[in-house]
Amino acid sequence: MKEKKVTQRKFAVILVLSMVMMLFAGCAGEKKKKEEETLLVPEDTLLGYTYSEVYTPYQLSSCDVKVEIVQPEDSELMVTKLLAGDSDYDFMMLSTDSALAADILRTGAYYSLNDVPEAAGLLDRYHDYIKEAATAENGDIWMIPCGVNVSFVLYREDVCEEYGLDFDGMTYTEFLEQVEALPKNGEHTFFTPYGLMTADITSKFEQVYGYEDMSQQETELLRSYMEKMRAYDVPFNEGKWWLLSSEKRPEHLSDASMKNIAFELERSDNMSLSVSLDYFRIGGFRATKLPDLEEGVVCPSGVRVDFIVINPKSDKLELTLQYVSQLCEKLQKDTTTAIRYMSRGEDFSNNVLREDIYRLISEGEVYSLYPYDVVGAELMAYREGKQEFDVMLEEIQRNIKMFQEE
Amino acid sequence: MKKVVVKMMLSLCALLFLLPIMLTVVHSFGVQSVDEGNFRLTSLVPSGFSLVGYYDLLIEHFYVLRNFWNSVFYAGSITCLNIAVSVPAAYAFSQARFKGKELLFFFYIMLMMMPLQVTLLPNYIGLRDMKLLDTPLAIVLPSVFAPFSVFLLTQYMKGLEQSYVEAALLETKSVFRIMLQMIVPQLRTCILAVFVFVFAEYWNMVEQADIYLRRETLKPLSGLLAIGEGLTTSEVLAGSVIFMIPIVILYLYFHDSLEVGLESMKL
Amino acid sequence: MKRYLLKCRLLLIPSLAGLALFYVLPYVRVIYYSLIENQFSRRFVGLQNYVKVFQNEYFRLALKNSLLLIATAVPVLVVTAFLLSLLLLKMKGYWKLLRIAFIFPMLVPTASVVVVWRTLFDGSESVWPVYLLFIYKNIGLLIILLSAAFSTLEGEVYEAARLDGAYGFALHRKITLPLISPTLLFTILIGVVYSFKVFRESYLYFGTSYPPDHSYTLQYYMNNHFFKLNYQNLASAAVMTSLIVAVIVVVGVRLQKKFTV
Amino acid sequence: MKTKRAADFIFAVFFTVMLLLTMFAEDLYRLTLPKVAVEEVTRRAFAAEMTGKDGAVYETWRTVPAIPTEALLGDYGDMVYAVNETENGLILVEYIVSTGEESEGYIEITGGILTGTLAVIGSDREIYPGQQVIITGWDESVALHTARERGEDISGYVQEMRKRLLTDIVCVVGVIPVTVVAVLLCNRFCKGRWRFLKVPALIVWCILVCLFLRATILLPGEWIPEKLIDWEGWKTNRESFQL
Repeated sequence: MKEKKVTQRKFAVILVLSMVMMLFAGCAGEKKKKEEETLLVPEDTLLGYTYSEVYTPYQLSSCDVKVEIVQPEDSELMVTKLLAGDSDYDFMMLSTDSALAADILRTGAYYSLNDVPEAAGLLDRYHDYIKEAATAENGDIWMIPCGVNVSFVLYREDVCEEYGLDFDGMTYTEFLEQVEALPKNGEHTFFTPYGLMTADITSKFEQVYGYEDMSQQETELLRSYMEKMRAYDVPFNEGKWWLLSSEKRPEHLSDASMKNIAFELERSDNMSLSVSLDYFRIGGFRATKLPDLEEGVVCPSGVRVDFIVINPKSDKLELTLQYVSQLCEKLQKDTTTAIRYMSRGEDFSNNVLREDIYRLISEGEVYSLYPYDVVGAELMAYREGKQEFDVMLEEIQRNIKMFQEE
Repeated sequence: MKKVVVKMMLSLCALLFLLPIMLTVVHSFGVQSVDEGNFRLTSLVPSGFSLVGYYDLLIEHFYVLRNFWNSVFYAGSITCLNIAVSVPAAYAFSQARFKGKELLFFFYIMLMMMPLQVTLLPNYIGLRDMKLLDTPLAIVLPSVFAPFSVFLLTQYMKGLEQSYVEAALLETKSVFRIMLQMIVPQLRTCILAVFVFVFAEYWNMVEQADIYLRRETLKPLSGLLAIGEGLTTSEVLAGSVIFMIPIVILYLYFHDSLEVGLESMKL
Repeated sequence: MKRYLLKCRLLLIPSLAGLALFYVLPYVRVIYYSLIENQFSRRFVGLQNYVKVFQNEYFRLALKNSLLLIATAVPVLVVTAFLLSLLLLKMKGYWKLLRIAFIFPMLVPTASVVVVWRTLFDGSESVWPVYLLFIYKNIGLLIILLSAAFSTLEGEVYEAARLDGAYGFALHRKITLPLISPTLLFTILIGVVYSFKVFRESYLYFGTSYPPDHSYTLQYYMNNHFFKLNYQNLASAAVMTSLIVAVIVVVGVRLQKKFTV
Repeated sequence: MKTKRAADFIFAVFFTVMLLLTMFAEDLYRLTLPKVAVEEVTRRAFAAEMTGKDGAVYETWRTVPAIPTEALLGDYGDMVYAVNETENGLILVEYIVSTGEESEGYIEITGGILTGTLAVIGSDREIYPGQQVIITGWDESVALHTARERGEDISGYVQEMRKRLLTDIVCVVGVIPVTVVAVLLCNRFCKGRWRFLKVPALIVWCILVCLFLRATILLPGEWIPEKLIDWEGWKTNRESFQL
């Protein structure tokens, strides 16, 4: 019997030891005090940027309701909160290209804002394709669009004239021919994140041809583009951008280096449209639609809309609705931030670049992407040379079929 | 002659089973031996020797050590409480006679079969309503009442004859004394086996830690060692090696009492 | 004796209470969720979800794969565990330590096993890497349980058998098998339980939630629907799996009753 | 029985190591961070002329934010490293500043950096923006590195560093005989009934030794030479020692 006693004593020692550690851990946890009038917004870092970045200006100036950013780590926790019907958060900020947005609409995990008059008033101000995206089939207003994002080709007019580059209404083949014809290391920087273009090409193919019934001819076209992109798709830090002049793109764009950028495929997020995109300040830049796939096939540029969706089970519902109506009022009269790009009948004659972007957005259409596992992962595998093109295509078609019919 | 062949075959099998563990231990000391991109070892033979994995894990991310102690506490307390709850229940199942016993036992097996993933969300809702979320209890309570060890211990207790119980009934009336004095020493090896098994299961738990806990200081180390938690794969290898040692110690204790138990076999 | 038996029932209370709160209640919730139309509208819809799930081609594929895994991998696992623990019993002195080699895999965390598996079996198109991973991970557990079961058998039975001249496999088939058949039954049941738990390893091994068709098990189906916010498919699939498992258990218990002496 | 003794041994070693690591990992990590000397950007008085109403030139002073000239780095001489307080420690940040007139070792700042930020004037190794750093002021490793950076004579520092290293070695070597004595004492007293005290006694002794070493070697302080454990600093300084 003695021997058993020794082992038990040993385990008792560890247990006491770790309990002491646990007490230390337990009490170290901070106790959040629950103020009455703060609204809680879960911010999922995977879904892109945060509510606070977009909406702190509004927060300070107008609405008297305080908003606090709550931190669930990843989308699995967000999905659990949605499914479990948690009431400890009040609304969520998502973007239309994430699969979670489509699921929320389909399952009805939103609080319909029909009875908030300002919401309807705000939606009338938007372009009609954004208005449609914000109303569900049964006519409920399920979200409040509050940010927009579009990809475009950004080029300096004078430099491109010098090299005879013409970016209006071009197709990918023309774009690539022009890029190849440029001098290898002239003193201008032609910066093109090809990785972004590969993703754009595949989503355009999906928009125009759809992955299921791609004919042999289209697959050949897609293969040629992807092959080219892979050849140029050199990661940033390796500095082997034969297109670039000797110095790499510096970490932060100081004014000096901005002047000699010839063209850049820029994916502008909502923030940059209104505040920090340096290109506006320097001037001399123009924006145009991303190249089309083929001669006759013109497809509008994809626009990603960021929106707020109210948690139907939130315990501070009236406060949230009051905040949302104040917010809609504010947005309706807003003339400073990105809302102007989403509203009809705005004029940007003072700045040519803003006017181009406004035209792109007004003729755009809301696009949504498949989850990363479905298309993105296969695309990445192909770009890193780990998978053949045909294998990647089959895999993508199989994943899409499985995703839809599961 | 047959004995030698058996020994050879067994040691070959043992080597095969030990190969992955050897690879893990050896590569946790290797230099750039892990191809981060597609989560694979670059080559079977490690190149060079460096403690960079351990240095990163233990010194660079020193907060991981708190999670180690959390793991020790969770696995330790869950196992002890689980055994404390399951032994009486198994004893009752094997000894007591009441109408619905078979049905109840079948129900235990059914609940045991339910994969964890299914009951994650309802448990999340239950814990949220009990205000237990994001506290150590969220992990400990549901696991303490796992029907699995009750099922195992009942199967072991089925082999006991009734004669022991009648003999014990002459002296004492209290059920607990009978159980503790007579039955438990008999099944010492089996209870230790279940102890090792339950400890190993809750030592490597990942799903519960992800969903029920949000504060980093409360998460067990097994939660961090899963992929996608911010640790590089070489750190995960080093962490796995450190994470294996406590259970190996536990198993060594069990191995001893198992040998004692098997002595009586004298096959 | 009567009062003693009555008191034994009280021993069950703590385990039952905990079980009710943390296992029965969630199971009832899952059944309730499988009968409503949608997590948010909570309209009662009855068996429509089950029909929809069963008609789904991918659910049938997942079911086929899961049953195949149970049908092939679990028997292989139980047989190897039984043989290994028997052979290990015979070892004397240092050879006894060989048992640790088989117990080790159970102790290794999932992440490192998957890293090794992806190095050894990268890009093989068959289903066997996952089966081998399943066997590798669970053999230690079964060996522990079987060895513990052997330790409860008394030595005298074997003395008597040896006197009658029984040896080798005849001895085992006639004496060991019936004696520990309750343990054998629950090793099979544990194998089935753990065939559901192998999802985490196979998810990490394939790295995507859309694995090749041959290893698309029920867990993948449930996980994908969890992320698509329709919890109803997950709930109904789960209830159907538990019914199938109940059938396996009932058949197992019946068989075990027939075998034991 | 053999495995039991082996299990006991592994158990004792493993949990002691983990316990010690839990106590000292943070200090070790602090030690390996780059050390910097900083100076706050304050307003200094610069001589200036001012012409009065009657056209005569007066000597006056104007106070402007200024930093030591050696804080200016980068190829255009307009880059300054500063330390920025964040929740996980002090992070190095890079500012682009525009400079004005320079006098007695200080240079006027006309823009890019605010008063009150801590500008880095010396560090003990190459540092990059985004790194976590600790402020130790002008201890010998920082002085040595900045001196070598500017090509000044570093022999004085080297002598001092060597003296410090000797005291390190004495501390570490000194501990061994004391431990041997302690173990002997422990064996003599933990006999018979007190046998189980042996393992806890050893663990307590290990902790005491580590506390002593931590005080003597790990903690960066005035006379405490931490060269022995500082792998990073050790490698970079070794060439200057020609050890």
